Amino acid sequence: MLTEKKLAPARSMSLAQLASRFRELGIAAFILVLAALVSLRAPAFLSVDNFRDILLNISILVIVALGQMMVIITRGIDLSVSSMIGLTAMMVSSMLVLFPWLPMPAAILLGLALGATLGAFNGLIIAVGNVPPIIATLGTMSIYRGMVFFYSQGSWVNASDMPEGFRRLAKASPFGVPNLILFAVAVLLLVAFFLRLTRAGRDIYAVGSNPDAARFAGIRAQRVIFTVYVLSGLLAGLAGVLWASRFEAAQTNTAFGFELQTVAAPVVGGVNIFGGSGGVIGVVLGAFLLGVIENSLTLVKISPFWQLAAQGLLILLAVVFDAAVLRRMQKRGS
Amino acid sequence: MSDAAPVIEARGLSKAFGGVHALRDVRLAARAGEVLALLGENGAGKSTLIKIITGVYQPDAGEILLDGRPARFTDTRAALDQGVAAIYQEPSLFPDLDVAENIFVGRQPIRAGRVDWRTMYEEAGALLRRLGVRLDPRIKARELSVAQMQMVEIARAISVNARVLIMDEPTSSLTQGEVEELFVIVRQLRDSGAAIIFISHRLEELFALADRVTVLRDGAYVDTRPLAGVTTEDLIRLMVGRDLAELFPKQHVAAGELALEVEGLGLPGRFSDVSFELRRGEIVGMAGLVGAGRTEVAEALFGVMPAASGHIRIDGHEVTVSGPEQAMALGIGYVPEDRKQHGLVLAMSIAQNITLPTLRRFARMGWLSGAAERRSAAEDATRLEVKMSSLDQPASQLSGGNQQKVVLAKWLSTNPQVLILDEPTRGIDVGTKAAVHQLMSQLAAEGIAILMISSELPEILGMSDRILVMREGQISGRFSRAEATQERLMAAATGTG
Amino acid sequence: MAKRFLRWEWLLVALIVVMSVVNTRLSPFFLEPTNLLRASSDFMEIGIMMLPMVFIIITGNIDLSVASTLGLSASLLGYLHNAGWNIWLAAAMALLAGALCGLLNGALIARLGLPSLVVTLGTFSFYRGLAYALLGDQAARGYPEAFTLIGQGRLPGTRVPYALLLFIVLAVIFTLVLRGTRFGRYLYAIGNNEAASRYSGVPVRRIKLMIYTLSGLMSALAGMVLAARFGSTRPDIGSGLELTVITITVLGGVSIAGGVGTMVGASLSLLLIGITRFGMGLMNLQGQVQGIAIGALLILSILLPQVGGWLAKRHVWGRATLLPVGAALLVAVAFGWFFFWSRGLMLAAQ
Amino acid sequence: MFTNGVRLFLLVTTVAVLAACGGAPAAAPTSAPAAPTAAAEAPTAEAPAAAGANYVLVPKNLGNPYFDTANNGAQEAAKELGVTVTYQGPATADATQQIQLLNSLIAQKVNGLAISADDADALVPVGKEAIDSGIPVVTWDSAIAPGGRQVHINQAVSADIAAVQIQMASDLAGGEGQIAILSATSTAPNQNEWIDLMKTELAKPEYAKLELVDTVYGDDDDTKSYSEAQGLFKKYPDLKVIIAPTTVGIAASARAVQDGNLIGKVFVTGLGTPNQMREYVKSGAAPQFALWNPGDLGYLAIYTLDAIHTGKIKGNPGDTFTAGKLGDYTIDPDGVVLLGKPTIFNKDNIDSFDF
Repeated sequence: MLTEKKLAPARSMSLAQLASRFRELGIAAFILVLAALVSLRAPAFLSVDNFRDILLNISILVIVALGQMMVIITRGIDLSVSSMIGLTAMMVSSMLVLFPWLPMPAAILLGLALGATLGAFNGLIIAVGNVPPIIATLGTMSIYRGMVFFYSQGSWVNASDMPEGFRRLAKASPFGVPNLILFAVAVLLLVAFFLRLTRAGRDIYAVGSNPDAARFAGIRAQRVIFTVYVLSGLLAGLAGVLWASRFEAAQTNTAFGFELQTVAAPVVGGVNIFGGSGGVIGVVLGAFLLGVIENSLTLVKISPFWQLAAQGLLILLAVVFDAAVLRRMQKRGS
Repeated sequence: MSDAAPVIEARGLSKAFGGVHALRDVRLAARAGEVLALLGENGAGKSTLIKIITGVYQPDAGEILLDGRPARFTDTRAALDQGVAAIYQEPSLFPDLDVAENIFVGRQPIRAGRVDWRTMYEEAGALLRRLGVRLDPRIKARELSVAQMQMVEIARAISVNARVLIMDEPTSSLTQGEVEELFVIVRQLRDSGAAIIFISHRLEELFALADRVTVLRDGAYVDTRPLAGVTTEDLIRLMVGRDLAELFPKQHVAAGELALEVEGLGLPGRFSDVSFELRRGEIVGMAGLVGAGRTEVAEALFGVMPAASGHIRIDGHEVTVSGPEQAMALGIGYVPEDRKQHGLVLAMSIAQNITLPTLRRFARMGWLSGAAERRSAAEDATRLEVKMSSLDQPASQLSGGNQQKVVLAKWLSTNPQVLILDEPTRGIDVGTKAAVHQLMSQLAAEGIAILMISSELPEILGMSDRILVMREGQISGRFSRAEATQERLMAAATGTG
Repeated sequence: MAKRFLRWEWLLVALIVVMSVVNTRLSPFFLEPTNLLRASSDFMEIGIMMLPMVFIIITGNIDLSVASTLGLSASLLGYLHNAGWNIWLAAAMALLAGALCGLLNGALIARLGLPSLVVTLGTFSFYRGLAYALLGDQAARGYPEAFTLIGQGRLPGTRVPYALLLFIVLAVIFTLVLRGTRFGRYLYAIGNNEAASRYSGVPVRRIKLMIYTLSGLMSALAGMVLAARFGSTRPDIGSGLELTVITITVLGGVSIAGGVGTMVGASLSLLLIGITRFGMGLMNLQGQVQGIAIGALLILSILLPQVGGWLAKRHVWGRATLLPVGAALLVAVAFGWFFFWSRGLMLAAQ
Repeated sequence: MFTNGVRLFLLVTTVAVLAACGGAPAAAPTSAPAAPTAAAEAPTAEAPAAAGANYVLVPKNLGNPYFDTANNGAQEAAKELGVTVTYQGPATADATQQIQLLNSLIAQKVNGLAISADDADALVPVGKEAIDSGIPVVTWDSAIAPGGRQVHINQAVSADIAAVQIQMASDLAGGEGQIAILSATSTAPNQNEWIDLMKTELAKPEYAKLELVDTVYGDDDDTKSYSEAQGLFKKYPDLKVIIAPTTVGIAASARAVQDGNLIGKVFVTGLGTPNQMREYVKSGAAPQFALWNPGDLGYLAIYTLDAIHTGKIKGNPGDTFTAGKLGDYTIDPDGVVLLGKPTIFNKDNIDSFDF
């Protein structure tokens, strides 16, 4: 909120703008340094193939993290994304097992619809029911995960049960680039367009930046908050379809624990957990950083027992570094 | 000017918050092509009234008529759609959005289904130029000064092309020049047929701008009159409802020894080179525009945001204040400006609020003695005549005036030698106001040194032994009680004349 | 304030009674003291971590790293035990390590001003990672019996586990601290209004440091109890417990927004979840389905108290709300139909 | 705001939700709850119809086809023996949850437990508790350490499992080249034992030209296993074979080979289920892999349990019993019953298996 009067007089050189740009530049720099160090020890890191693998590995993360970002901008959090992915993956692949003739666009639409419905339930509880987002989605995380199990009674959908077309949905590369990456890019562009160039998208920032002022300005915050959870569910639904296709399986524990990564990517990418700011570039960089960390820890042959610690430490460092630099800049600026 | 039917009219409005009446049977009517001044002291109910008109709050009773027909605004969007716009007293900008978008938020220009940023920047630039402000529409609101923020809010309200435009203290941090630019535009809007409701504490502004004035006092309607032929004294009497001498019962106390010395205090970006002294028994008033750095100086003295440079001496001993705990130990008390955010823990009981800074006294090995605590809190509450049903009542259920008394009781319980009061009478009823002033006078007589920050010049003039004026983070004027006048203080505060 | 929460606690008591009656009717084994006491040991580590979590959530913060801290300290214990240290010395080091983990959290939150969610999300991975780094693919086992008694032993002559006693003693201490001390008062003050507390001279930073350090210490203690109960340690020990701890705390009426909640409420909630889970186990409900029930309980506990407020608003049943309500119902019914229809087909196909 | 009506509503709804999850309270008998002591020897309330004993088959976690197949075998045994077998496991493969579950099973006084342990050591106390309460404990697939169980049904001799995997890897690599292991979690007890034994096996002269370059852990998580496999390709461009002694890891590795267009260059082998691997056997990403029949494992576990429960055997080393269609078994000196040798699956025989 904008209660403080301790604001800097405007300057010709906008320091906060520099700082926010610096956030993204800082992550980019962090990635470059890491990449340079890794490629010294493992030249394979710099190959085109490896780059493509990293992109493939983060595509689904980017899709879901973009939804998560919109939620975080409104000062919320959606912990149920992983379970929504699991549920849509299971339901859509089951439908494809039963009706192998279903065209792929129908499968995608089904995934989107299922995800949006689950997201709408979150949105309803949060926006209308005034349940704090972290509690609401913690609850639906277990509920949706339980539904996956209830739905399949524990059985999995395996590669050989799936129609060929579905398995190729994520991997085929008719345009020279794997479809999965294209999906991520398409979602990225759509979200960027939505957030930058539509009033509904701008309202998301307004509500997150100052909820009281949004009310004064005639923005219906309840609707905006409902919408972001629907969108988060929608993207999780799409991710569920792509997940099942990419991993050629739908299991009861599909995407279990994935929610932490979808929160980590925006947070590392400079999306303020207190709402109001953040952009698609930051999310992509954040996801990319996570992807590079995981990839390089494998490549430089760090003991697998140290990998988790290194990953946690790097994420922690990124956040602390970011906060420390930002604080210093703000202090000097104001 | 015309006797046409009012564009907007409010009848019999009442509103209570948690049992406390903010408005009781209030009415108001503004016609097209006129500026209606809304006058009342802080806490008289002006802000609540306009929030009901624009749909932020729903009234408990009464109705609003637009063009003579009943209108019910369920939220501000509904009001905006009907051409009713407002500038609220609370800062209502979006720190993460840029200036242009803050102006057009929710109404961004759309072309080909997309937000047309170029047009938005152009229009925002044009609007700001019209207001005489040099401001890049692309910078984020986070970086603006308080005055610049106020200009952006004005720009937002004007950009609506409203039929009814309500401005709640739009000038509180503007300089004389900026105010004049604003008035030109307000007159243009008026001449083009808008009804304007204007709230300001500076009476001379109302005389310069408004056609009629409606006065509220303690949440109730007092009167509506044409401004022509009314004097300042008349207005104050209407507003205050009692004699000025009664409202500002300042006793003369001979200044005692030096209690606090401040020399060259500075904090980059907030204030610099602030020096003054405070003697026992003395009330020093600190005036200035909103955002001039007064609160920041107080917060530096209290250690909330310590100063970067300079010296503080208490009773002649050099001290460094690194936090409120330490300031308290040094005998400094601070009644902050924002009662709800900084003054009280609203959800906690009156007793718990009063004893919060002094809990250590009632604790043995960390273990609280409930009886001793209640006894002490009861004493303090009684001394200040807090009206309450019990000491266990949550502070949130009290009226503004009683809340302020609880804050004062809390700080008096720490036995301060230096008491800093930041807007001590903001948002409280006249009766309590007089009581607070009475208390201040009494405390000074007991030998406490008081620094009082206030934006209300009558209060500054009525209560201070000496007056400091701040402008843009520096002390721009020092006056004795005898030499101070409203005009001199304003000139020092705005840097004109 | 106090009155409102008293009511919440009575509600929990009522739910506990109802659950007990339902469980007793559905399973003849529920009311056996031996069974209940044995089942209690499944919740003692959670309970020990819950105690400081109540403090943390009352101040409006959160600690996601408790289970990872548990894992790290238990792993350190195992590592030192494998290296031939005396078990009690190793346990002391493990407790110290837990406190340091908490201190680091607290320092990042209080000194750097980082959001607690972000910090503890980071240390959640980091501490667990350190546990793996310590033990790798090894398990530590063969703790002396004197040590495993902490987790497995029972009060001589009774079926009361030592761990239950430990929890009760700690719970009483924590309850008294929260209700009767300056420290407890400060926690509520910070949670209700951190700025006003700071302006009133409450040492906000120091208190935050203290509660996170305490949380680390208690997590380490829970780690000792769990390692003793298992008689061994693997680095994944206790993963995922943080969500249970937070769920129980919130269900106990401790508001995630801060400033509200009691230790009694949280303890009752622990009991409620305990007997609910135990009862569902006796009825052979699958774990995932139990998850649905706990998730629903969590949401309903916050949702339902508001229903009265909505109904009291006059315009609730106006035309404006009928449309969205209808749409929501339609979507819910359509989804439900599709879910069960396709599930039926799928199960039939197998 | 919090009126009496609302409180009642809240109570009723919450109870309804819990009760609905608690399995139709309306169906509960109207008679007063039986005194606990009277019910002690009776079967559980849920299965009053079953004349025989009630055993519980406890997998590492529910929702895993490997264990579901074992359950099919167990149910077959149950039908033959005229007993009831309940299939009940934790939601995730986690020792804490499994212990919680076992505690509630002990409380129900079931007649026997057949457990695939999530943690060999951590389950010892609870296993002991069960045995002390007179409930026979048999482990299968993954053992509880001795002391916490009476008999362990071993799918195959660990050394055989290791040997067959090295044998297959050697076949696929043509006798020489780099191989790597992609395991489950680094804490998984049986995988760790097999890996150690594989290293011993590799020391034999006939495998001198095989070089084990790395061991990585996919945590039995599809995504992680997949990217670990990718990492192996990059780290070791000359890698010939990945051995994945885990059903999740083998499928993920095979898919990574297929997706990376490495069929024919890198081969995957290890332990997997035919249904999961059918696709990859045919594509050539994983031409052969091994597994025992998990159904037989469940079948044998129930027969062993029944033999102990009915007093045919005590569960001591040297005891012999007959397990239906599988024939006679003897408990060896370590308290272990051996199922047999693992089956090797390849494109010639895979279509005759469905699990």
